[in-house]
Amino acid sequence: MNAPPRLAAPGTVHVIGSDDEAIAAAVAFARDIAPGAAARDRDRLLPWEELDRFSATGLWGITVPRAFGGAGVSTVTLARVIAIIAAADGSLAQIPQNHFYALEVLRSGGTPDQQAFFNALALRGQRFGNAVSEIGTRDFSRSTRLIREDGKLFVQGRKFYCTGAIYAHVIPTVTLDEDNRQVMVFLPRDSGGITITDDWDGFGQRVTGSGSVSFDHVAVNPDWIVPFQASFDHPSPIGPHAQIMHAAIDLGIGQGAFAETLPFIRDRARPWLDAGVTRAQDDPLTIQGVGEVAIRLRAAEALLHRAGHLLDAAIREATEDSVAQASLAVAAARALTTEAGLLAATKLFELTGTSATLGDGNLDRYWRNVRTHTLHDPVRWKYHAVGNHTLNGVNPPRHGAI
Amino acid sequence: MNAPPRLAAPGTVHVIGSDDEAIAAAVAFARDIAPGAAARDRDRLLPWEELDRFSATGLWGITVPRAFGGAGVSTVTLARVIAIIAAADGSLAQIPQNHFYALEVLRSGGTPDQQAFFNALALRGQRFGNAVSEIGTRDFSRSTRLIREDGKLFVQGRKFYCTGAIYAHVIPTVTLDEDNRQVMVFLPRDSGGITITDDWDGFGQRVTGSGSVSFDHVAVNPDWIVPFQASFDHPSPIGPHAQIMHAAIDLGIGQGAFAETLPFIRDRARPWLDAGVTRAQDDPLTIQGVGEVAIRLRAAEALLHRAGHLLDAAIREATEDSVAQASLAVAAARALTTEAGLLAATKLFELTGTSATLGDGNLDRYWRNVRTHTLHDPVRWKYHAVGNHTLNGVNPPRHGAI
Amino acid sequence: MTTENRAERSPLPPAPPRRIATHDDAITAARALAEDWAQSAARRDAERLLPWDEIEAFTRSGLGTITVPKDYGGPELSLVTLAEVFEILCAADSSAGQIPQNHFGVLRLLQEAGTPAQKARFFGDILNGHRIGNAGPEKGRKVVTHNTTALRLTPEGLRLSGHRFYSTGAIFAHWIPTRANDPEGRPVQVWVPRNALGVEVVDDWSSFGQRTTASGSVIFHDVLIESAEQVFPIWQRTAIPGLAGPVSQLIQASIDSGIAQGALEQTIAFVRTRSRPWIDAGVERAQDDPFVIADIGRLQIELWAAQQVLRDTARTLDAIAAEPLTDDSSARASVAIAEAKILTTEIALKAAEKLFELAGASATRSDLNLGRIWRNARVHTLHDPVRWKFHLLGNWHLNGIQPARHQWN
Amino acid sequence: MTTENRAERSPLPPAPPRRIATHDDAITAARALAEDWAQSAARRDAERLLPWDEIEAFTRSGLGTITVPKDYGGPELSLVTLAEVFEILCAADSSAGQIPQNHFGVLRLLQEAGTPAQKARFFGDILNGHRIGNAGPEKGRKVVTHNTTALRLTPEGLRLSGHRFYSTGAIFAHWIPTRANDPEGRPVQVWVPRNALGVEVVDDWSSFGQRTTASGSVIFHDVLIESAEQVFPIWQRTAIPGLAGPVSQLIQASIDSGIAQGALEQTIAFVRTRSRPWIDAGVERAQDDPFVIADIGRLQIELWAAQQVLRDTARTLDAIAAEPLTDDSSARASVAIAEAKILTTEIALKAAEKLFELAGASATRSDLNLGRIWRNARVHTLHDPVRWKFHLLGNWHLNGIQPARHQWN
Repeated sequence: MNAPPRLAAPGTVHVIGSDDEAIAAAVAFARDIAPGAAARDRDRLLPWEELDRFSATGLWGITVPRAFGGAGVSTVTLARVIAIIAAADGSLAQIPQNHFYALEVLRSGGTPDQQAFFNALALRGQRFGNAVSEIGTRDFSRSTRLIREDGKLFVQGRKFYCTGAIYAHVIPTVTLDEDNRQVMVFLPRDSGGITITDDWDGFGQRVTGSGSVSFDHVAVNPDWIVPFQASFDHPSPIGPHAQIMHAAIDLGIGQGAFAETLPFIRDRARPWLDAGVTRAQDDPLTIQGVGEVAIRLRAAEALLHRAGHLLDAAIREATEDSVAQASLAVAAARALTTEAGLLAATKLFELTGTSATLGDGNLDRYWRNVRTHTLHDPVRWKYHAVGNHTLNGVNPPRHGAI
Repeated sequence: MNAPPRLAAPGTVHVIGSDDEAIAAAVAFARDIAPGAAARDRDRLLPWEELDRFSATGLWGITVPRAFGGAGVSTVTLARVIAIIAAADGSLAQIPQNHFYALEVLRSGGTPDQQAFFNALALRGQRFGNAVSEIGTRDFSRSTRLIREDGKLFVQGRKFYCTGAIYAHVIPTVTLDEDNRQVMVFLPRDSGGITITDDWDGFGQRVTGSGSVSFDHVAVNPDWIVPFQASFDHPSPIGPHAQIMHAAIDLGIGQGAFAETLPFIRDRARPWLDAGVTRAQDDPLTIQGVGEVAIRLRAAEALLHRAGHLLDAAIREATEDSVAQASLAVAAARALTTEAGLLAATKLFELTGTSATLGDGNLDRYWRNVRTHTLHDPVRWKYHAVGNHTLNGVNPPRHGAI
Repeated sequence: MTTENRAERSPLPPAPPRRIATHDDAITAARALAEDWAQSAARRDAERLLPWDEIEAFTRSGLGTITVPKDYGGPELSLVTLAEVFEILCAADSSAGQIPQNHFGVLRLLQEAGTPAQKARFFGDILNGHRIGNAGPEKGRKVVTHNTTALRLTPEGLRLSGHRFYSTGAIFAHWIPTRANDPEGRPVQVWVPRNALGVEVVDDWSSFGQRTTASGSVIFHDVLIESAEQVFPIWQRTAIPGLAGPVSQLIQASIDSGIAQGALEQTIAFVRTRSRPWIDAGVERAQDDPFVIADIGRLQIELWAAQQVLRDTARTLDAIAAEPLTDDSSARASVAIAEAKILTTEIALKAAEKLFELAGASATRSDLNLGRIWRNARVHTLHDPVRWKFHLLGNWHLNGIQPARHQWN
Repeated sequence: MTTENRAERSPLPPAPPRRIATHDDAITAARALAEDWAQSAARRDAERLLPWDEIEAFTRSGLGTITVPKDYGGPELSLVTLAEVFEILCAADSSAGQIPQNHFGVLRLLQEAGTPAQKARFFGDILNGHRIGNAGPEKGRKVVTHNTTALRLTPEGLRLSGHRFYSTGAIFAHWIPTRANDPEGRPVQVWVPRNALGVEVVDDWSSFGQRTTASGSVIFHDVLIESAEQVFPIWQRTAIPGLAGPVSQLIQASIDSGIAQGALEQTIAFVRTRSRPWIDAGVERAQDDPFVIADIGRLQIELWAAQQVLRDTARTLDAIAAEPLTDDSSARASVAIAEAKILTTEIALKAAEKLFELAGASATRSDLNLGRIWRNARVHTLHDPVRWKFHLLGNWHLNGIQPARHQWN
């Protein structure tokens, strides 16, 4: 299952200028990709062409700061964009997650030159792949390292769950440097020694290409090393920034499932005997059930937007308190987007019936996608993090997964 | 708030001969006491006369083994009897809890002579009061002690939350003996040095008389000391036996609330505008809501009966495994009786409307009673106990509150 | 708890209140009141003491004027502000805090349905310190809009008769608006002075919750209605999109949000200072029990969601109110407030019930009277049945059906 | 996943199975099958391999005979036994385990509606190793009882035409009963031999769950019905209280109970051997995370409740079946099974969904194909809408309304 060598150089890329334009572009792109989502999932067709169109929309550049020629959209907008795309195709919404993550690391720790350089790449359609730290492993110490030989630097190691790497032009990788400090090394995809294997075989988010990447003595350009350790030593919005994208994906998948539910009830579902109605959409208990799903999605969405606002505040000024508030708000959003996403995806069937499980609709992909993606890190500890702050005034742990 | 000296010697007491007779007696007694429950709660009228009638039914003797002239009813029957009474009056159902507890301690640890003696008292209508250990206190070591002076034994100490003591003829008390082993000392209510204070002012279970008892140099009859330590050192059904009565009370209160809900909807509730019906009982969402409460009560009841069967097995043969199974089954029952009891008590209003909150109905007593009584020990740890066994094969702790 | 009491006290004569000009003024004033009310809320509930001083202080603070339009001399603060004021007050004392609800609900109707003369007169009254109560729906088993209260034409003018219930605030009010049928049988709203001859306000509110709201009877014994200005032809309103229903519901949801916030605060305070740790947790302090922590986290998360949706709803209503109302925008307002209503109802009930589970049995003792919080949450959330809000949302999303236009949507 | 396949294999000719005489015999036989099925269930689902060998083994084991009445030579085991057999089989493989559902449902109808001759003949067939499938409800948007399948009278006798769907078990069956309208337009059940001329069984079941049940189409092309014994006048049954509906539902609930049990077992096995601990838990092993433990506890508690109510229901049905059926007892049976249905549905879905949350992301990998458990739970619990079971219970308790008498109650 080696990655097919499909990666093309970026074509012409639109530059998005505002938050509104970003939303409109997302809506248009979502409409474009929605029809093919079922088939891509079913046949595990990697979305190469869709990604090139995605890049061309300019949406991969929306977080580039205005100073570097981007729209510098708010985190609320970023979350909305991701949710809109996730409603159409959960996998396509997850693929840029690490791209935006890398840009945020860059914003937070890069030199002005690095920021100028890599932001320009992003605006030109270069996709950045994986870099997420492997929080939660028993072996928390990194096995991927930066080594020096004859005065030159190389990366050696192996990473798993590398969402997006397969589709990336540049692969930012978190490693330990010679002083055991974490750095993010940006590596051109075509560097010698990089092997990308598409070995992701989970039942959901099937075409994210979340495989493994091995680095065998990969040469490093010293200018392409961005310090990363500071984000664990000082309050940094990088953790909640990564997490809010997860929340947006889960909400979006749930919204997509809900959007599938309604026309199916209206146009295809069978009324139930005991309801005494001739159309499924007139069943009072079905109507109430639709309302139940709607309100859970609404509550989750409200927390997502709330988190976006607090995260924007933390990005404007990162203090112990502002980052903690953002982390907690994002944790809260993760909790309710997980619940609402799953609910919408399972109620899709309860409110329609067996016929929705048949044939080519492949409607179970919503549940498979949201179930898989919500497992990124365990939501049960989000309640604890929030409670420990509310009850005991304890700020959340600073390990990057909250 | 000293206890009024109302305690009368027992009158004529019926002896119940079978499980069926016990159920029938409970139903009849529940019917007797139900009409006064609202007023007793509202005006905090201690149920002295009701208790004398309760004793006269013979229901306080139903666990006396057949060998000692009782019906030796099953634990399922005992739980059902308690639930039936709790549906009519939560306080009256809780008052005998420690009486049955004392009889179970006696069965488990008493000498044949002690068993014969105290069981005979119970059949003659003597009520036993409080003895529950104070599990969960920071200071787990007992402050109530047996002391010896001039070769004679005395009890010295003070206890709280002494449900039933105020109404008891005999007050069994758990103390530490001279060897620091736990014993249960049976003390006549009129012993010199016993002071019972009705200082229970919780908002629920208001007339249980769950006050405090102080023992000031109270003389002890050595024949009235029953060993108790063994029940912590060896598998014993005493813990789950105490707990199942709590579960029965909570289920019963919930069932009582549900039983109030139905006629109120039918006879007094107002139909809601949007339902487009002329009678409240035809609102489809109300009907569904009634079904929701019904099924939660049913599930809780099933677990209560299941626990009763497993507890009977553990009583027949107390092994590490049989007691663990009984404890876990009772813990499960506590979990669902808590949830269902609370649900029924709050839905009573949601399914009827504001008019159910008005006037002399005093219908909030169901919620106040079940909310208060379910706090006996924290239900959140029941899930943990069950999960730790299912997942890790760990038997529940043996501290008497599970 | 005797329930048939005449009011033992009357409202003070109206006097011009302090001036509130901005959102921050309003919040500051609300916080000051809340701090005071919180001290005595438990006792007022326990002894069923009507919050006369508290309501007079509310009026003096100027908070009663905050929605008066600028055109009529008021600060015309937003519904966002109004909602937050109710949340703050009701976290401290939801009974006292509920009392002004009809004041603002009626003012919204005045704004939508009043003639310029009516607006000038009545908004002027408000700026001069008048309070508005209402005479609520009649008791009984008919649907809640059933009405036997009626105006009849007499030689001296219109006279009003009827027996109303659920009259939150009437006892404290200077004006008591009531729904009635006009001589042609059409529904109108009639504003009756509290001290008019034949107005009887009875403190017969006997509910176990919101005990000091005095939400009981108002009886009109052939009350002479002196001026046609006091009569609003609301029968004309059913065909016209309005925001009176959503604004009224917004206040209800804000009350419940406040109750939830208050419940969570009490839980935290109790757990931190008075609860005992449970043996199985193996911790020294109750607040270190992982299940207690996680349960608090869940309550906090759901409360944040309810608060955020409530705030979004208030903003939506403000935006809708700023444009000419349409069938569609009025429907959207009803949908938005239904969302807030569901979430605030749920968290108020849940937080009030969980308080005791997390704090432990001693939290039921009478000293703090924490039981009032659940009783208040339970009773106030019965204002209208939340189950039909789910249906409303479902019917909107699934079938595109606009919510019925009545004062509970 | 091609979906338009003729069955590639046919049932073996019937042969007398092993003899099962007691409850314990049945449970032992079920356990033996389950142990075997569990090994290959993941692969069968992944590759959509129909469980031909498994179903033949089921029949050989004698489990197909357990409800045949003693009067007709069978062991007449209880519904308690029947329910437990389905639970055991479906915990291992709910697709294979569901296949015999209609076999037993139809036998219950035979017992209630058959003439002595019919019973002698068809029960005899069962004891000789015949399997019964069914031809299920027609597809489409009409209510589920809508029927266009019909018998017509021809010179050679009755001929049957129609296209049925949801025909679980038909592909494996020797007899395929179907609902049809008789020449007078009245509903009847017609038993059709699987190998009769004009019977076409199509493996077009394309659902994402219960994938290997082959619950697809049966098409009758003018099939000659050779004997009047093959026609059951079920139109006579609507006025007669029966247990066919409750027995059919009991089997459905048992399947879901089994799915839940299987899900919990898989969760435990995975957490204990393959899950990683989460950093915040500060524990060395995933199974020591207090929230994982408590979540497992909750699943176990709810599963116990569902299992107990299911068992109680089976006992209730056995007791009711032992007496002459009345309107009331048949209604009580429907109420009892509605209770079991709700609880088994809920825990099946919940356990299957929580499996992954507790086990972690690696449980979604393809090697174990654990995703099938949720897909099976989701699809099977759609058999009929559980929301109406709440309504059924509420209507019974509140209004004393007996459940509608149809095969889903």
